[in-house]
Amino acid sequence: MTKIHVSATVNGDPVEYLADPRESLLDCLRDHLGLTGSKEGCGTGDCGACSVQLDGVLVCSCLVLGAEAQGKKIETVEGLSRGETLHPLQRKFIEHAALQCGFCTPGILVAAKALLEQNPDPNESEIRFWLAGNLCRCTGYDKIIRAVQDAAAEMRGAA
Amino acid sequence: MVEVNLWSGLRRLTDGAQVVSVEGTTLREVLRNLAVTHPALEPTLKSGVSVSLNGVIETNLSTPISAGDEVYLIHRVKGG
Amino acid sequence: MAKDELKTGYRLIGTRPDRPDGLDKVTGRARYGADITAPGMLHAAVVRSPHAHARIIKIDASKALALPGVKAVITRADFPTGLTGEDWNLQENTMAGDVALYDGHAVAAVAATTKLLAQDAALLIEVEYEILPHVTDVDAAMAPGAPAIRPGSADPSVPEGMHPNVIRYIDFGHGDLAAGFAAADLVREATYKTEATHQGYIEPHACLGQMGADGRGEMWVCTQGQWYIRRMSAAVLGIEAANLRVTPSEIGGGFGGKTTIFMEPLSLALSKKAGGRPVKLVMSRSEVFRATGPTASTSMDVKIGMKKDGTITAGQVYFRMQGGAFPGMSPISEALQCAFACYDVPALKHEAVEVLANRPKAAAYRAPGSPMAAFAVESMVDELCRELGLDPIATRLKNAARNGSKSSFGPSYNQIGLVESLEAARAHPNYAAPLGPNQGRGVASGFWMNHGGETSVSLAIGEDGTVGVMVGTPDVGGSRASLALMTAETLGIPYENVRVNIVETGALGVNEPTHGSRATFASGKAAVEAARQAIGEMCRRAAAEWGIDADAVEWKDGAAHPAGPNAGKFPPLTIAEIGASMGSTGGPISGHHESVPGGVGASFGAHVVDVEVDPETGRTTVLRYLVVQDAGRAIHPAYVEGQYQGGAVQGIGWALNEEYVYGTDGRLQNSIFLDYRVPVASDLPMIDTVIVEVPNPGHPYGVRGVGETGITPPLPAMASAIAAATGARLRSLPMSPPKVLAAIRAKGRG
Amino acid sequence: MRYHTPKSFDEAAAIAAKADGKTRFLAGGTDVLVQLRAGMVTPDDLIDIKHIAGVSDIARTADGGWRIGVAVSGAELGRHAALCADWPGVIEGMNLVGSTQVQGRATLVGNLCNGSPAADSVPGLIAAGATVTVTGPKGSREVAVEAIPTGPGKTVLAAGEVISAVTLPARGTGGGDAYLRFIPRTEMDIAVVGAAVNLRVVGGRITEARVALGAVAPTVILVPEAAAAIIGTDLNDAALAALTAAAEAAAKPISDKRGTAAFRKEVVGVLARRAALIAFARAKGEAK
Repeated sequence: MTKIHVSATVNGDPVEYLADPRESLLDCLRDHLGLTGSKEGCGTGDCGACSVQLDGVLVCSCLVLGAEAQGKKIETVEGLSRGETLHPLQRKFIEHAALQCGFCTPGILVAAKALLEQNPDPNESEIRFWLAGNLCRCTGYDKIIRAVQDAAAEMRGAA
Repeated sequence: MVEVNLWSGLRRLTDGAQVVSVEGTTLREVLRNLAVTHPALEPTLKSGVSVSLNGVIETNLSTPISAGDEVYLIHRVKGG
Repeated sequence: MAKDELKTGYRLIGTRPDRPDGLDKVTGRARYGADITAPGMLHAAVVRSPHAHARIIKIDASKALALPGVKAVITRADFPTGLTGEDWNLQENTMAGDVALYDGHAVAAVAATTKLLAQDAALLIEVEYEILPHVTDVDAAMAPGAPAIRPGSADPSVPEGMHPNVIRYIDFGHGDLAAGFAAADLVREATYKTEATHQGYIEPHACLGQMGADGRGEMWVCTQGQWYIRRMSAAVLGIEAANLRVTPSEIGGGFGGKTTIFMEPLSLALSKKAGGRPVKLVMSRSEVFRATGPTASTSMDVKIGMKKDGTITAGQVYFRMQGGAFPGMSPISEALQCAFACYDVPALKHEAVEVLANRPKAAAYRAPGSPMAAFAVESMVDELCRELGLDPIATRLKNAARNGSKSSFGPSYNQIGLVESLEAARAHPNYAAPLGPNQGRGVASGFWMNHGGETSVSLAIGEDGTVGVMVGTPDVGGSRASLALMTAETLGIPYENVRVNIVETGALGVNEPTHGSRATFASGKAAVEAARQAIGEMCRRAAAEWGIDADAVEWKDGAAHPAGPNAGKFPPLTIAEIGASMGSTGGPISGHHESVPGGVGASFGAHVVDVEVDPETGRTTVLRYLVVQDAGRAIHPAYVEGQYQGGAVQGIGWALNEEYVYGTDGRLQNSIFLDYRVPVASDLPMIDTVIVEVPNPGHPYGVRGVGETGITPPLPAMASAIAAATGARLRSLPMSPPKVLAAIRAKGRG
Repeated sequence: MRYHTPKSFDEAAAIAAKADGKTRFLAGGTDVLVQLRAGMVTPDDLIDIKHIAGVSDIARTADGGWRIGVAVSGAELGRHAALCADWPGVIEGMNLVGSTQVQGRATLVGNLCNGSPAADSVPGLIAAGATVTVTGPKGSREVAVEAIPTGPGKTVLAAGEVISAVTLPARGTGGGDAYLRFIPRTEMDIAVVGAAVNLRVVGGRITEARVALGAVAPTVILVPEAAAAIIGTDLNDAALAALTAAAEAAAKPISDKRGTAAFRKEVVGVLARRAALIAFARAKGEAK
């Protein structure tokens, strides 16, 4: 099978990879670029553990072909922090114990970041519905919602 | 003599007895003597049982035991 | 440990510091099962039976092997023969022999240079089957005429005349049952059913195995217990345990489902056949649902007698549970032990049978057996309370198991916190919140016995006085934090100065997995003992330095001090000073403790839930949810709350929508998260928690395990809340909208 | 599998017409990739139509309707205030498809061409009287949405044909539409039942209506009897009861893992009634 040469930007860095046309963007991130922060929990777009932003849009990277990323900007969990400085969401997730096993955490952080970019002051219901595509089996979501609310409040204060 | 309560699965190995009296001053002795008086129990005892001594799971075989202590052999249950 | 030592004035215990692995887990750096790679790595794929029950006539891998890049194909023929007992069952489940026993049963596996190539090759492996009759429902499996799945596998406990699929029977009880029921004002009996559910951890099983022709191997794997993986894999492959080194990755959830092997030995067998190249094997979600270990499904008869004042006079249960096509996997003992554990009842009879069916080999799932038992018994208690007009919490308090009372399964209870939990639930504002139309409140209590288990922990003092702790229990929900807190508390040093490492099988004695709510209890108890041992040695070093008796040295606030004025006047020697000089004072200082800790503290809890049911569609919305549970002592309260909340939500999912759906062809129909409906964020309210602390005298800091009990009460509490909201009692889980609507309609007609 | 990125619909249709194996068009990919992953469908030719000019546009038509490009995602539709004001029922149907992540990719046409009787965006489109432009080797034609699906997973599209745009009619005055679906959870499920109602109110009475039902037949169905039950009424209790009965009567559901036939039949009437009330309120300007 002929592979496709793809040039894209991941977390601000130019990257290139050869994608089998059947490979998902998630496969390419994990297997070709070594970015294993995005997780595969289902492969069917039902769990959100592979969430990334594609040209700013929140998507499941398991539902995007690697080949489709040509020329696109991709942001993953690995791009959330700036050097040693964590994103407020990352700090608040640790502070609020909003993770147990941590496997869903990268996807939830990316999804929550996308939410706060378009709605800096979401209420509980808005957060819950936005994150409905991110399954967490450990926490019962309670502490995740609180962490997102707290991070949003801090980011509003900082802005 | 120490009265040892058995869980139901062991009863068919003790001719139906649910409580058996055994000599012994430590948990180790009691379990050893149990295997002697009821040889059919030996494989089960060897493969591991939990012992409840006066309501507390006891794992130290040297723990002293005397008549009047409540001793239960219970199925070893682990969990998720 | 004397009770008065269970003080509350701790420096660190009960605080909520950041977890040590938090940074790795929020940055994507933490390495889970599928994140591990090795040079020269191959990828594997598994061929699975599409039939629920079928004889394997022929497997032809020639087309697969002809593909360039395909390095090895294995079938059962590549495994050693002659295994017995559970080892044989494990091997049989890893790879089918003559007969595929369930939809998803592995029949062959292939390793190739890429993931896609392995998948392509798997499709080219041709398997010829002779389809056999199958049965998947527990009641159907023991009915006359049901196909016998493994004739002759029943143990002698099974009464004569039962179907050969019934393979184990247990019973126990006490008191005069007939007199008990005769003394009741109201006796009710009913049958309850629960469908199989899955742990639903978000991380699929993944491993990377490497094994050479010499039978020496290594494995990196997501698991709750690396020694279990080692022992079971070695048994299945016929190699020596010591020749297999198993390193646990970070684990993306387990809940009991990662305490055993499913496909792990396949990676080793493929690696060996492929000349020792490492082989990575990652399950798809569909494989996880079809071929790992869901719960048993159950059918349960319950009969309870109650007086008008709420006194329970007698109880009787008969549970039927199927845990797949393999013996020993239905938690019938556990279910019976839990059934009436919350009650002090004068007469009880428990019976249960284990039944085989053409389903995957069940595994543990959070308090295995307890949620089903609670669904049956707690629902019936609620039915009686409702009929007699009694308050459900007052009734539970009236009959509650207490310190010293004889448990329903025999031994007396030591220090337990059921009464305290029920009282806290009753006092909580949620229990008095006003309810609107179509809304209802449900209450249930729950129990898990908890577990100690084989435990080995080492601890070493660093040259700067910081401390490394080696433990064998993978961190599924913050146990690194709780273990670091207890170690630092004991040593009198800052939390940040302790690093807890989860180590591989070569680094410690055998440890049981993180299961049975044991990590913080058992590894914690051992870590404290190891720290005390190191303190003893540090005191001896200080004594030698000062030229006094070791007995005259005491340890406090992270330093050795002369124990009182008679010991002499010396400035304290801090752990950092002792660490810095230990090379010249006798060598490295460490502590080690290994045991099978006794003194396990039983766990009780009480839940209160309010729901609203749409009377036109049968859809249930959870309005508020309260979890009250005795933690003994909450070491890191945030992660204790997390266990309560997570357990409750898994229970809510089990109650409302989660179920294994089999077609008439015996195939699992809902093997993806789209159709296996775990709760999503928008399904839930905040989960309120109350941590009750009745310290466990069997642990130096009073800990009792908190991981499991929380999944137990939601099943009956939700059923009782729905009954309160609609007047319709559902005795079959899940209470999905079609069933709720049908029950509402049936009530209208009846 | 070959991956193509044609620059025009004619080119896309030509690739598809020439292909001799399995062909799939890729827009949002939220169904195609799932099928690929599950090994259900591995196309020989995958034709990504997102590189075609105009596929991401939402434009007013000359008569005041809307022309929607085939790669416009659900999220983009939901952000388009004027479109949402005209056709809230259509958009809420589309926005119920999948998660936030899926909304970032999934499209109306993808949802339609997947051929599922449970597709959430289709009842709203049918009730609205939407059409699609079908482009093939012989040129383009306009087809009513209800004529596209022919059975579960099947459409009327011939080999080499591709849908190149969706057109919604002009809303006009006094119009309102609504879509409701039933799922056991609050999100992430496939509809067990769906119902869309589109109507026009003049002087307090319904003058026009279309009712479409999902997941109660092999395809989404347009139910003229249900519409007739409310046309000419002020949606009083009798009209609602007639609507409910007509919807139930039209439903020919099956029992499957997602719900029983009896449940679907009963709930489709409930949803039709509830959707009609919302559409009616919207038509009168009493609800958004």
